[in-house]
Amino acid sequence: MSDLMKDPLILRQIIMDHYEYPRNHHLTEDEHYHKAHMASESCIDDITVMAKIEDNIVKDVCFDGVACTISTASTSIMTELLIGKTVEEAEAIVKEYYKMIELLPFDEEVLQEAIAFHQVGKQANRIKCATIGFKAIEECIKEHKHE
Amino acid sequence: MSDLMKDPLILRQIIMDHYEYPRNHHLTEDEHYHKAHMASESCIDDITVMAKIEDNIVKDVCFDGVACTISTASTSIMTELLIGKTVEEAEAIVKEYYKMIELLPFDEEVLQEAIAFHQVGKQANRIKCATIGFKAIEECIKEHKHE
Amino acid sequence: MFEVNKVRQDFPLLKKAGESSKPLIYLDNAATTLKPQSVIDAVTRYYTDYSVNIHRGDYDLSYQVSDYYEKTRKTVASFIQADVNEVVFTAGASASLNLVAYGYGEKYIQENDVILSTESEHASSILPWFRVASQKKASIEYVPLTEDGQITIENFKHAMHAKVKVVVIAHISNVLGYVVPIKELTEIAHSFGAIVIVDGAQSVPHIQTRVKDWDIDFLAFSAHKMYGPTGVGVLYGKYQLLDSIEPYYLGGGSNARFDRCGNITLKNPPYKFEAGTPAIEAVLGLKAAIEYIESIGFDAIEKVEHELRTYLINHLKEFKHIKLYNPDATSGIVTLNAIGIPSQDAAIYLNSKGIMVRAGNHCAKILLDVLKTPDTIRISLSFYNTKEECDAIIEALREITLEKCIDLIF
Amino acid sequence: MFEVNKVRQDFPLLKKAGESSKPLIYLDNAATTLKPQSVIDAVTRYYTDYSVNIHRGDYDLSYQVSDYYEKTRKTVASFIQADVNEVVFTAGASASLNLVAYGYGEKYIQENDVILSTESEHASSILPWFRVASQKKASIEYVPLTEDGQITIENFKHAMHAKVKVVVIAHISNVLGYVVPIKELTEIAHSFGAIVIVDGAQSVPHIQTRVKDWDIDFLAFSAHKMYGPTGVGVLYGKYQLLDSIEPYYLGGGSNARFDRCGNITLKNPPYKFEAGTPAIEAVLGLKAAIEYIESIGFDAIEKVEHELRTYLINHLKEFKHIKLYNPDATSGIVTLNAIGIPSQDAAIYLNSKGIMVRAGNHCAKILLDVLKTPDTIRISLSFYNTKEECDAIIEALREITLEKCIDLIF
Ligand SMILES: Cc1ncc(COP(=O)(O)O)c(C=O)c1O
Ligand SMILES: Cc1ncc(COP(=O)(O)O)c(C=O)c1O
Repeated sequence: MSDLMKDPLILRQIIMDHYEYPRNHHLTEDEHYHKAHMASESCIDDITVMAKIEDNIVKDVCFDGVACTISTASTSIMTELLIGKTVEEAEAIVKEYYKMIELLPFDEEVLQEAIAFHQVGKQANRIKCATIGFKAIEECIKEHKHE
Repeated sequence: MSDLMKDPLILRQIIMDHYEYPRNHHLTEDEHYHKAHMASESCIDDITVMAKIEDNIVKDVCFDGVACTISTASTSIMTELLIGKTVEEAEAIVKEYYKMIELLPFDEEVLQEAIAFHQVGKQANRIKCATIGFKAIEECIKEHKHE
Repeated sequence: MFEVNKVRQDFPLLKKAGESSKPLIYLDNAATTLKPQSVIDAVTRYYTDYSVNIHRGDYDLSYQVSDYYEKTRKTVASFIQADVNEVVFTAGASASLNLVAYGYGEKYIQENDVILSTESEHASSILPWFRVASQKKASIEYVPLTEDGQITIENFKHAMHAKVKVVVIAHISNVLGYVVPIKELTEIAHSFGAIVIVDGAQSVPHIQTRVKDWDIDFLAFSAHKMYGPTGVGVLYGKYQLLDSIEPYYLGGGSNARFDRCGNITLKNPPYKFEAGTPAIEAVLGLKAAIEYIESIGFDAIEKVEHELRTYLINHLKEFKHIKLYNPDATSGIVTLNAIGIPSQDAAIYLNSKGIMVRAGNHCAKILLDVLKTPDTIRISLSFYNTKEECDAIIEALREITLEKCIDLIF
Repeated sequence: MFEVNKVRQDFPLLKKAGESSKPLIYLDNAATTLKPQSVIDAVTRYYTDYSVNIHRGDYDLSYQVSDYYEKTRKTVASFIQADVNEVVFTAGASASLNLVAYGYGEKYIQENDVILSTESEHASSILPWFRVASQKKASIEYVPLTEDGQITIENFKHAMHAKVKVVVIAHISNVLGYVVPIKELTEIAHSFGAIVIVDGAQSVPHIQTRVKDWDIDFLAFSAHKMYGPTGVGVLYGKYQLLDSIEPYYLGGGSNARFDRCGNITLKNPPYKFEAGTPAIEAVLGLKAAIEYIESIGFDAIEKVEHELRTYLINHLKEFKHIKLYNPDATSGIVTLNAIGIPSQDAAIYLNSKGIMVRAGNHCAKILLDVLKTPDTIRISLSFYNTKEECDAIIEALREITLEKCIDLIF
């Protein structure tokens, strides 16, 4: 495991940064986007993710909503990770992320900043927060494939 | 207490007789009758009692429905007891009957054959059966008074 | 190996009965069942170890109890062979049956549509449809029963037609205990485009339920008739159907959001049907009940209950003064009358011998037109009953007379 | 004399907490309350000593448990100062609120009528009326709240007018905890010919309820928020009103008879609303819960809860980074945010200190437009909480930072 991942200060910094300055934090009226609305049961996290997928490429991902630090930061990181990837690459990243959440071995290279959440799986009550954005993009991809 | 009341054979005979040959066992379309429909919770006893009360006299009482031996016999006896009485007398009889059911001292004279039920109060689960007809006539009288 | 004496030790009430000199013979299992210790423990454990509300991940206890609650949904799903998001927790079979009548009726029933049912249905399954029918100007039709009160494939076929939109039917009737050929009926109903709503209150505890194999559309049942707590039941529904209908209840927990203009965004099934705090400890108790049933196994349950029934019937049919209404049924329900004795008097006589059975019309009031009697005595068996208990009721029924019934009040 | 340490011995979970080294500080009493041993015992006793269904007089056990069940109705009636036949048992406050919305709405609400409510209502009280309003083309209006979220007699008077047919209002809101002057509001509402439906979920456990004195028309509450079991609640209604409305559920137990043509004869209130097997053990548990509350007494409950709240507020208002939304409320509900920290993160931080509170919008989603925050932390107190527990949350909130919240995941 890389040194980076051992340093909570750096990991915390990543999360703080994405929470305070979330990337791609807006929605669009553009009809070419797929849309997934995720409202968790706890009544708080309520996030909408939108994605434009064309020519098998994830052209754009954006999101908005009310959420805790973990949901906001993980969704923000997700958008950055996935934009520009092919659908297959995107799916692979999501899969790798879930592996990490389940505390299984995973590919650090692929997940980049998302490794900030590598220990979140130990806290069962935060898994939902850390995966809400990934679940949403999965839905968008699924919808795209059904077209 | 009279000897009669001590002899279960005689009391049983009274009940059997009223169960097998219930008196005033019919209903009427006559609009001058008050009507009370009593359906007990146990889904079985389902009795309708009708009464014509004029000039402060209980001119007629009749009943019909599906019921157990105790309900049928006690209602049949009630009709015989009350027909021809003034409203006040009828109310007094009903009151005396309830006293008996509650195992309190009561006036045997007034209750006549109804004394067959003098011990029914010891069996809580039959009190409803033994009082259903009396409850019904009470409702009829109440209705009459409200007119 | 099934050993009844060992099984009876699991039920505190039976254990107590075994130790007491006064007989306590419970033969009213169709009304509700006794509870094994493991169910009682599951309920108590909620109070002593969790005691918090569900669906809040904010603290550990709440997370744990929510998780436990959702695990019960999985247990129920695999028990009836459904998917987990097809299992809705309700307050009981009656609540489930009302929910589906409202939800499906409101959305899909039109003027002149027909709801097909039978005259042996329980009030909770048929009355909600009376209301739908009257609101929508639809009508109720009944599959004619055979002389002994059965539904056959033949009769059902004849009763089906293109206007029938919904079939509401008990898998096992609580009055006569016949097991209907639900898979075959469902296939026929579907071929006419109707959906099938199964009242499983009496069947789920006694025979293996296979919702997917049978292809039924909805199934309702209660925990308390399957050795679990009262206050909780299940509505199974095919996911697309659940998704398409409106919930009966609205409130906290079932909506994702709403605004002051009255716009409500509901959650997905099954959650959209679960407004308000549910019966948490009862749900956890239901899990224990299912685990208990599975530890006995349906093979043993069906075999034992059938043996007891056969034993009972074989003796009772010798008695000239006993009328049996369903000698040929296969479930543990035996319906009868002592000729000339109102059922309530007979039941109270049996009570004087420590025997508990149910008298009445069993909430299926329209069946009486078929049986030609206003009410009956219903004996309903469970695997924890014994031959000795059957002997006790056989003896009591052998000697019953109207005089003896009346003499109890002196 | 109220002694909190003695009282805590009555609650197994608190007793266990006292013996454990890990803190377990339960401050989420508005979500649900812990259960005293006497309630647990009442529930278990049903399983081990009765275990049969109610409303059947056919055998002794059934008669006894029916009697016990009906005695609970009396206990509830005297607890809220109602008549016994005005007490309907339901599956919970949400079920009660849905029942009355359906029943009253269906019968009495006409096009252009107005239902008056507030923006601090719980989803379970307002959503059913959204549906009534949309079906009947009626509309919902809101009493404007004061800047700190209160309902005043003045505001209410201004909001009332002749088209208002129903007022739906919580006696104590679960978000802000203000006690509304219900008697005065009811008098005003009645003077305009409107009925008043009170959501008592948060008030009944904490202050003496007097339905007759206040003259309210309906009242809904849940057992589980008053130290009783989940799965059971109450709808109080004035008898004539109950008599005039339709039940929400139909089914076994609530009808006296029905025939094949769809004619139903319903029982009288309260029974006509109680279709199906109810949550029997939960009802018996509710009786024990009321007896427990009465053994403590509302004088002590109000005093203790108010002292705890004052203590908490006095400390918390010193913290610059804590925003208090309802410093002036009088009930045991304290609503706040740590500025810059999402409520869920803060709640999970408190959880790491063994403190249980609720984060979120508390199912009163429309209130957020008033508080101008999407969600809050809610602390809700009960008489069994202590100053030491308050100290623990004060300390935790003193030192909370976003960094510390995030660090929990490493
Ligand atoms: C004010 C208020 N009303 C209604 C409810 C609903 O109660 P239940 O979930 O027990 O149905 C609650 C509980 O969350 C509440 O706080
Ligand atoms: C066939 C049938 N359906 C429905 C019900 C209603 O079940 P519950 O009373 O648990 O709601 C019963 C139980 O009496 C039943 O036997």
